[in-house]
Amino acid sequence: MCKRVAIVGAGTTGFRATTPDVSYRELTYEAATKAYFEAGIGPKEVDAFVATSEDFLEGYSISDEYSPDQLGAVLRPIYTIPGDFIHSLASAYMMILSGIGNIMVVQGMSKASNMLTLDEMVSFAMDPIYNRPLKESPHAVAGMEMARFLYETGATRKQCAQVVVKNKRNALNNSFAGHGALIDCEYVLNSQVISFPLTQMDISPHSDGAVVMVLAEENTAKRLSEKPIWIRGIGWSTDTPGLETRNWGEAVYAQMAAEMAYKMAGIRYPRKEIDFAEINDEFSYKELQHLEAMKICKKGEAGPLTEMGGTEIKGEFPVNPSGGCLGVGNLFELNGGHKVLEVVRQLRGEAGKNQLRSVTTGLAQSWRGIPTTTGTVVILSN
Amino acid sequence: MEITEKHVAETATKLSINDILGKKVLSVKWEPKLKYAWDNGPALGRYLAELKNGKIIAKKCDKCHRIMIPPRMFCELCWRPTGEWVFVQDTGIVNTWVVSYVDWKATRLDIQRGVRPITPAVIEIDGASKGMGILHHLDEVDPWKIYRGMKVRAVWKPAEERIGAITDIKYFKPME
Amino acid sequence: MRRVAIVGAGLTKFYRNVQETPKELAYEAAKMALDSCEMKLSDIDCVVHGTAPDAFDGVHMKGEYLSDASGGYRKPYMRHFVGGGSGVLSPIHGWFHVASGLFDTCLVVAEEKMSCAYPHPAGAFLTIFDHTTEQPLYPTLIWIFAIEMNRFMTTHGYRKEDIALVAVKNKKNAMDHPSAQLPGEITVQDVLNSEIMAWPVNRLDISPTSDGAAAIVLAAEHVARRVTEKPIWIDGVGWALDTAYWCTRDLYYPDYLEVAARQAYKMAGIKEPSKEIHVAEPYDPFTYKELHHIEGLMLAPRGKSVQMLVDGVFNRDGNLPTSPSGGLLGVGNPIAAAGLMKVIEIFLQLRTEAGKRQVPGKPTCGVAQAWGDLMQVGTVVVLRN
Amino acid sequence: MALIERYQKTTDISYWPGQIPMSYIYTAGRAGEKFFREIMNGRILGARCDSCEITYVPPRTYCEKCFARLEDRYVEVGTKGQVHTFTLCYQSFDGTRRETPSIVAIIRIDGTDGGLVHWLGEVEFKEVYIGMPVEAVFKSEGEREGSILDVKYFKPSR
Repeated sequence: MCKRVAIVGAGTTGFRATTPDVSYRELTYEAATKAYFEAGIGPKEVDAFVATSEDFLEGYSISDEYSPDQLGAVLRPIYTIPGDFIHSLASAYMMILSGIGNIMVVQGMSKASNMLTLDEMVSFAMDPIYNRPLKESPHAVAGMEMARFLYETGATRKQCAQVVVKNKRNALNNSFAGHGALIDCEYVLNSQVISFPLTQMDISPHSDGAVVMVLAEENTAKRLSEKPIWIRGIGWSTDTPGLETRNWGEAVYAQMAAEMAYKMAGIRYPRKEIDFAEINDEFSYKELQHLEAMKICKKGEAGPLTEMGGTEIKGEFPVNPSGGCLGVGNLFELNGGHKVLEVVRQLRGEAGKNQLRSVTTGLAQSWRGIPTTTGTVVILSN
Repeated sequence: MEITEKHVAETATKLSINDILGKKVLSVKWEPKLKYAWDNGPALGRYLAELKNGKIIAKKCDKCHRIMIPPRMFCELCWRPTGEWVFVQDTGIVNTWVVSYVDWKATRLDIQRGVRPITPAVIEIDGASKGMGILHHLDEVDPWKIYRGMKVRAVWKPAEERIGAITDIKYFKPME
Repeated sequence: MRRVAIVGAGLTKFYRNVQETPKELAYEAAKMALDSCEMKLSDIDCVVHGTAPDAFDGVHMKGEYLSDASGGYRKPYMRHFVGGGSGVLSPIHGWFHVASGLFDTCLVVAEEKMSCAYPHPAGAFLTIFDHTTEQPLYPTLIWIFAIEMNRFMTTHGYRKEDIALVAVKNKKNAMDHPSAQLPGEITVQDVLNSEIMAWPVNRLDISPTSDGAAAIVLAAEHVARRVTEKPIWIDGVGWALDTAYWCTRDLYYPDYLEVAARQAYKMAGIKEPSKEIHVAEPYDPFTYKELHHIEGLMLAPRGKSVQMLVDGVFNRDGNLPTSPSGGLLGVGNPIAAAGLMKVIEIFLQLRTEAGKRQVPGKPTCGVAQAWGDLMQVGTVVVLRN
Repeated sequence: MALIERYQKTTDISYWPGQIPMSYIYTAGRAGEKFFREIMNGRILGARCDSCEITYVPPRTYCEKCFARLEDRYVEVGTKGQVHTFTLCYQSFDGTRRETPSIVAIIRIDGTDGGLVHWLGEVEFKEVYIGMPVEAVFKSEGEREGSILDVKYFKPSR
């Protein structure tokens, strides 16, 4: 690629189960103010903006209407990606490569606490003809996927529980995280069964929050930031959305998105060339499944590696030092935003007590949740 | 490659709604419950609270000096936090308006039987900056005699019925 | 900057109600687009999908639901969204994909099935408004158009009978469009006599609700030259959003569109749009909207579009034909698909392949535009042959 | 942060309730129409793409891999299959807890690459295993109305 692009500003509100004192407008405004401040720019210097939202998660039938004001993007080029935050990041990245401009802003926001009928909304994403008439919970989809994953790889429920224990513990040291806790595997295994083998504790609770990032082309990036974090590779992919024909054991979307990102970054041995990863763990087993899909672990290896502590902060390959979705909270379309944010903080050496030693390359991955098969991956270096 | 009738002929099968309701073709019904409780935040929260008090409150930007309604915590144009709260009048002028023969469900009103058309308008509020309008209804007026620049005044619900909502103002009516 | 061309196009019939599922509609358009340039799905590097609210098709995250039918299976696939403007944002977003150098080919699909919302999509139109300060007043989409039309008319002194000519022109143009839902020969009097919806908007001032899909294939220059002798180049793209506080704007003029158009014209090197652009597809969900947008696109001076319309400038054989396809008023309005239909019309016009709809004089430069949200979005694409 | 004024008292904080009031009717579509008409006859239909060597169940008008049109490639696939994966679900679609959980499974129809999402019946949860052979149990003919619910559930087959 001829142009290099870096993240030069990242702002967030942090993530909490509820944020009753601010509206979605103020939430994004706070994250944007911090991001612009960090990059040393104002919104007028931004060439284009990309917002991330899904209508029913915001409670508007055309949610993108409400995107410009709180970003300072009135009468400016801005559009919305109803996808993951990393999709929006990719879209902004492509705008810079296309020559549309040098400075781009990407926004994502979650007000999950404002959705009173969240389960119905997720059910509403299922095929209306073949799936919805059964009136089954979207968690049944996760339960079935978990069962098949355990069956194919030999991973155990205890290993999944260990993911929960690790991530919630990591979150205790992350001031942005909203769901940190000190628990053990027994606690997870004994929690209420939602859709066997999936228990309540295997499911990440949701959070509110906002993330805004400023991207810049190489020369501008070096001018704006002392610690630009470079986008070395980015990928996104969608497998079949149908429940009937999809591959239930493997996360093919994550594999394909990772392959695209690895190719761009020139990475051949991800486990060696990448120092740590922030991986979607909306459900505990997803962390293991994604690790294997992205070839960071061989099939069947992620469970044992986790059990032996290999993915702990002090482990051989740290995974979700932030606390992941299980510890920070499920942020829906912002999930990727939080992952990228943590990788940026680690690479800048700003991750506080969870700071990893001498890391230079990190991976952030996201998944769009039940019932989708869409995944995104970005590889960042300092 | 012209796109002709031949190309598009079989791309879509025309139905009438009666084909679906009459089960000539198969279908599935669904009624999702999509319910929310949106956090108001300090700006709209205060706006609604003052409506309950029978007052309209705005917020001022210290830089562009716009007095903005509805109030907001930041000025979207100057990109900075807004300054003082300002009470504005409950009067204004009609910027633009509609004489609607349909309600929100696109159901036709029975105009022949004397049902009054709905007359929503953008009303520029006195005391706010020029051009600062809100959407509301007009009433106690001949729909066909509304004009641009017409002076109007808010008609409030009685204090005990107000809940802190935009509908605490029943409608606006002409000042003469 | 890499040059990117449109090399193929496909489009379904537009109807009020269709039997096809949203997926099946998307497939028909995407398949036709690929066939039109003799490409296979395996020749496509990435896919983008433009579709308006989930509330129409009635599927949450409908971009995901539509992915396989749009050719997105195991490919980089991304949906974008700016309400009604999504249709013309689609080639723009596809352009980023190819112009960035990451991909050589991109399949661009737009689909909408509004009839899923039954008995009516009113709930979707209600909930575009601010949930706290506007929705409790039970507004409807038609009001906001009527509000804008009124402001537009009273500011310039336009008459309803003149604006009605847009419906007459577009519905007549649509008689030659194979996908058209509501073509016909009507008179100004028919428009004025059609039932009042919300004065100043009558029934025939409004485009219908529709089901339909459209698709195009984009390719980088080296691929485009290989697959077609007549690539149509995307030379300019522009888009912008205005504030969501729509009551604080003067609705008589679409500033958001002027900003978007200036961006696109600058990129395309256009200095005098009214002279350099030969054919235009301005967005016409309502009659006055075509004129409003012609002014915003700077194809007519402010306050002069109606006179030009009356003089026949915008007729198919006029100096600056607008909506030669028949527009949304004539062909139909499956929101995002209708926007992409407009892009396809310019594509066909510049290839002189529009059949009976062909404008005279071998046009070399055309513009397609869409609008959306709360009177807020402008999306503009400049094409050349 | 970033704001100059914030709420200082919990009692001042407020929210505004609302909803998106919508209702829908979805046509079964071109492939779905064929599928559900056959379901009413107690048969399950798939669609075969010869070049990709794939049989889709439920049938589609297109092959997602190569975009071939499959409308003249609908095939009857039988009503037997295997449990591809399964779960015991205690939650309803709206998130409410159910007293009696249901066994939900992906049934891979024999000889195909697809199947149906459906319930398992006439079997205890602890007896179910991945790979278990099952067959469709239909409602009686008079009760069928062209819906996925015309299949009552799948039961173990011998």
